[in-house]
Amino acid sequence: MPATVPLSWYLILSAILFGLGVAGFLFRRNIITVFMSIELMLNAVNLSFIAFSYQLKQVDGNIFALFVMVVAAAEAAVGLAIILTVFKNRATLTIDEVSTLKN
Amino acid sequence: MQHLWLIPALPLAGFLINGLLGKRLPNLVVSIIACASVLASFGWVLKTLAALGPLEAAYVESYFPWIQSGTFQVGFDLSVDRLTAVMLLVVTGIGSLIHIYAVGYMAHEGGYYRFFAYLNLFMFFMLILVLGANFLLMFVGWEGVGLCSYLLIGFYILKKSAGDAAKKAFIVNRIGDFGFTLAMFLIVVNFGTLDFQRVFDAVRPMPIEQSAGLLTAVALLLFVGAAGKSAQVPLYVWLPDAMEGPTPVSALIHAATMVTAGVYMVARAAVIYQRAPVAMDVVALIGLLTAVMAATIGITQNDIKRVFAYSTVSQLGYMFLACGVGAFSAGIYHVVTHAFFKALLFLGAGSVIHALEGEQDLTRMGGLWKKIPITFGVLACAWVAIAGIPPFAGFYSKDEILLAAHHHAPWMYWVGVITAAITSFYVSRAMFLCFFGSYRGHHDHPHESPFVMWGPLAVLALLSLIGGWYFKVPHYLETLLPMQNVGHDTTLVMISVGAGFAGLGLAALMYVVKPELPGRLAGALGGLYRLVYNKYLVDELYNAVLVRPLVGGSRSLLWRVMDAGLVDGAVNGVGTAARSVGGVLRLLQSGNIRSYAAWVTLGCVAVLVALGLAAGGVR
Amino acid sequence: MDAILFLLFAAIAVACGINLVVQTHPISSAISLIGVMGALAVLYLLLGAEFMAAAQMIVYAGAIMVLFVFVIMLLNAGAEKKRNTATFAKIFGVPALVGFLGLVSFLIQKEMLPRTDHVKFGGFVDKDGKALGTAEAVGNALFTQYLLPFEVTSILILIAILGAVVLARKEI
Amino acid sequence: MEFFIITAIKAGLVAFVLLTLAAYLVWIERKVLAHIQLRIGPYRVGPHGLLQPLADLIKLVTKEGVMPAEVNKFYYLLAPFLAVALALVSISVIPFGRQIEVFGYKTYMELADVNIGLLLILAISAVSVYGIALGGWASNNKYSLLGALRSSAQMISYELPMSIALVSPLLMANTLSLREIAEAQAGFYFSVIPKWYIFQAPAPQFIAFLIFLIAAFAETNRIPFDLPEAENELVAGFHTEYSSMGFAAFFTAEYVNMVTISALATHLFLGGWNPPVVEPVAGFIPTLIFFGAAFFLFFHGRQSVATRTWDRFTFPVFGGVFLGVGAVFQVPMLKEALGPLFWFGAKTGFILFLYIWVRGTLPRFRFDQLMSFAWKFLFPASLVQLLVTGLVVALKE
Repeated sequence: MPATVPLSWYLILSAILFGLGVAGFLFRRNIITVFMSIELMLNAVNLSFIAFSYQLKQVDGNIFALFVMVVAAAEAAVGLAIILTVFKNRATLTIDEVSTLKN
Repeated sequence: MQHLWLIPALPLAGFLINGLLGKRLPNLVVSIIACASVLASFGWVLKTLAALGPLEAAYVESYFPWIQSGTFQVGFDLSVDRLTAVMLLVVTGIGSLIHIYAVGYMAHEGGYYRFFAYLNLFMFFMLILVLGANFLLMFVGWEGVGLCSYLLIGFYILKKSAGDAAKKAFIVNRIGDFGFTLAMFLIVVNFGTLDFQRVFDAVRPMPIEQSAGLLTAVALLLFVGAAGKSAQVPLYVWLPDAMEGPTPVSALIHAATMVTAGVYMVARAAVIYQRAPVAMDVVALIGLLTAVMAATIGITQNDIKRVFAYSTVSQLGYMFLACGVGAFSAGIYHVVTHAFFKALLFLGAGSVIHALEGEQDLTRMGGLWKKIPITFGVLACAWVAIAGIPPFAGFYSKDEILLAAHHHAPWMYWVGVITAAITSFYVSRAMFLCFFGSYRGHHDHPHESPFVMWGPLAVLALLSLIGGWYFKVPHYLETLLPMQNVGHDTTLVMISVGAGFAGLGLAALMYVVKPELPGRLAGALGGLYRLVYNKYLVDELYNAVLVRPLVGGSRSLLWRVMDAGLVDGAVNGVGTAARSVGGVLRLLQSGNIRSYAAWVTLGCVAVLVALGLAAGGVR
Repeated sequence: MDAILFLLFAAIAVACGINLVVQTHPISSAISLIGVMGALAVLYLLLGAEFMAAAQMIVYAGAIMVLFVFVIMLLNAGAEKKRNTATFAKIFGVPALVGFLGLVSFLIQKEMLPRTDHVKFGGFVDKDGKALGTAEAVGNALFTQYLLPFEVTSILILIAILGAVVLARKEI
Repeated sequence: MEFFIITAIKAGLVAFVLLTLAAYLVWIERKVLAHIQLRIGPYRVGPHGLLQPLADLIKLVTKEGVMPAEVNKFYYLLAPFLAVALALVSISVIPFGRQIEVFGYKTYMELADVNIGLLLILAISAVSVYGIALGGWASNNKYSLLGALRSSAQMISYELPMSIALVSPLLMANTLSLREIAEAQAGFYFSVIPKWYIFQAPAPQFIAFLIFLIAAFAETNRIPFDLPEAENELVAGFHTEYSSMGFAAFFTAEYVNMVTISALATHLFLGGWNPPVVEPVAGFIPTLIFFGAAFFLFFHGRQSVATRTWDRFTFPVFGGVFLGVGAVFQVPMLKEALGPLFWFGAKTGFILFLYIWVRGTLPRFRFDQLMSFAWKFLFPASLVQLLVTGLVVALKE
């Protein structure tokens, strides 16, 4: 049991989380869950950003992660508003049922 | 640095202000802005000329490279030489007077701000035309004034005849512009530049072409343009119709400034013409023909403005005759004097029309001299000026031209003299019909125009009286446009003056002494009279020869076959092709987001494979 | 110590992530996502990015996820029912996903592992031993070097607010 | 190793004190409310109802925990735990006093000295909404759900002005560690006005303090912002379905949150443990207060009402206790340890009293009023005052 772990473990963890996010996107039917999977992917990316930031001993990675966070916030606001509207109009949250442009 | 750009910029500013906010501004403000901008640019012209002094050589200010492709480049350059100086003074001076006049004349018209915005815009383009230091910039002004004349002829947007006249003017000018453009192409191809200085420097060493050659071609093409803009045969037909516009417009654009642009252009390109005698002869002949034709038509017209319009055409013919016989400075001289008295004639006519509340028919006037004495007085000045009575303005310039014509070919002189007689006849006729005899109209108590209108008239009257011997234009232009020294032959002068008096007398005889004579005369030579009265049926001729075939052809061939058949067919073909391809592709776009996601993932895998294995890893 | 913490919280993160995917009820997914975020925040701390850790908790877990939970509750979204559309996603998605993960981890192992150093707590310092992940450092970078992007993001947020308001209010 | 031991000891201590405090806060609140409404309040259990909290505890523990049908069991059980746990965590970074020396071992009077303490507190308080939201949702009861929705909306909305308001002290202190912030407020202007941030030049923070306080009321779901548990519209809001321990947990969480946020306000605006008057006067004030209380009690114990037979014994006893406490404050070794603690406690207690006072005074908002107040007034106001503060600080630099 080493006292410390190499940075690449963090990257692999981020990759795994990202894969989980993709999986969620692929296999879940609930729009909100899909949306949350996207958030998970963003988080994974953030992790790798910060890991690289550590590797390079520069704060830039953190800044990037911060920006990702901000964008995620904006995206969540708008996305959830869209979901609300969709639900208002179609009374469904199942992603396969909103596959047609006009109902 | 004289800041020449201010000269056109000021009217442009006026145009922008009036055009953008004029609707909200009160008429007083609008007129103040318009007149102030033009007056300011007039003042700036004076200041600039004072600062530039004798102006032996052209003074050029180049601001920025405008068009640049390879070795060919056109700069946004303005230049002033003596020719430009004369034109600048005429344009801005007469322009300001007419602006002031228009304030009174348009007082009760709708679209007041629109009118002045257009007028300012015209001033801008005209000044660009005059100041431009290369053919292209000149062409910009050229097109601009064409546009403004279109807008102003069709100013009474509700009158169909106005709209038609505007379109006619525009289309006929197109033909002329076509020639101008071709000329520019020729110049670019052969000299690689459009800059006046460079082109003329390139031309000067060239020999005089005995037969047609490059310079002849350029000169002729340029003259096509000039003919279009300056209403020469065969493109003069638009100018009489242009009288549909408000009278100040007729005075400013269709008498004083724009229509003389052609003359200015020919004079500007004098270096080229002097080396293309063939073209010179063509110019002279066309000019002469125009002069005669328009003058004869002028005799028979009854609409006062039309009479003056035809007189303008024939005077323009004179100017081209001057250029054609090599007396360019005489042509410009006539441009100046003509600007004075023709503007005055039109404005006076406007004043008369204003007094009669829009009555333009000579047969319904008469005996007005005691009703509107001031107008009669100023018009009388213009009358003597145009009739060529010494020592008034018209006499000097016409005299110069005729002498030059005689020196070139005596028969031209004689034709010119006859035309002069006709000119003086029809102007006198108009004057007699308008002011003498008994009042034939049924509109009672005509009223004199306000000061704001007859003030400018007075100034112009003074100019057309003394302008001739006061402004020695040919002497001023000597260095720029040398004219072969023609001996001052007194007999010839006497003859032309006599012709002027003869025309006047004949008119007096026919329209004052025995008013029934004209009717009998017309009856006697009926066919000829009718032909002339109908303007030699030129419009009808053009209609039959050009317009109908064009319309028919475009209807049958261009529309049915080309457009409907080929173009639409191609478009529809593309459409159907895209539709069929899309029909296949849309299977991909199921609208099922998760399958999209799957595709994206596949793409990522592909990228990674490319990155990691093919490219040998992230480096 | 670092290794233990990393393994612990990595395990938590992965477990929560799997839970997010397998749970059928959105609330459960949301909660597990919050768990992931918390674990990640701790990992950020291990990486020395303490400000980011706090921001992660405040912004992500505290604001965004609350929004999600709020919407889920508002729409009263129930567990999703088994329906087998989009078989395409299953057919292509699984192999693609597996390939993706495999490739990425392979690449990381092949490329990164030799060139990355070990993570020590408090090792995130610049040359003269000044801590980098602190609010001070981040703030400095944010308001000097990255000022323009920062302002632009503020505009983005503004637009997002407007969009959300419009979407949520009017009947589309 | 001893670090862990010390930490464990401190944690135990703090947890015990805090929970007791929370319990007695309930008693105090009931008493104060009662007297505001001209009632007596709890009186039966123990002298002047002093043992009431204990009784409540016993009652809550021994009661049957009802698990309604149709609830989502996992979250139903998770929610109160989450609430109380988060509430207790956030206190851990709040210092109570200066560095002290116990048996030659130096330590700070706080559980964890993290240099981003403030951010941590914010993070915890941001997450602590889940306890309420989940509880309300899991109860599968429309009132609870409404309460949960309200609380999540309300807590997010009021978190903004609160955070912005507490940024301005940070601007002046230029650090995130609460201890340094407190230390930065030591000292006096002309030895009269304490240099607390609420008074400190160049930008006195009255407005920020006010905004913070209002937002804090909303964050802790207290009157006048207690919409999530508005009893006369939502029965009991998010904890309608909870009984016994679950209820107790929510209850405790609420009061612990109150304590935490009051402590935070004390640190940020009221100068932490710095006394309001110069030394050495400050050193004697606690003693004087306690002695005064003691004599008060002795006096009342002497001539007490006939119906209150117990007072004849209890009052002098407490008076003696107070005397002892007051004396302890003069013991040189403990002095510098206890003094700050006293002042800190006093200020926190004052803000807690404010809570109760407001509850006794103000009516409840309507929900739309609550939201529009947050977004249309409080948020812009906080922004403006932050702007002003930043400007002044920048100009001072």
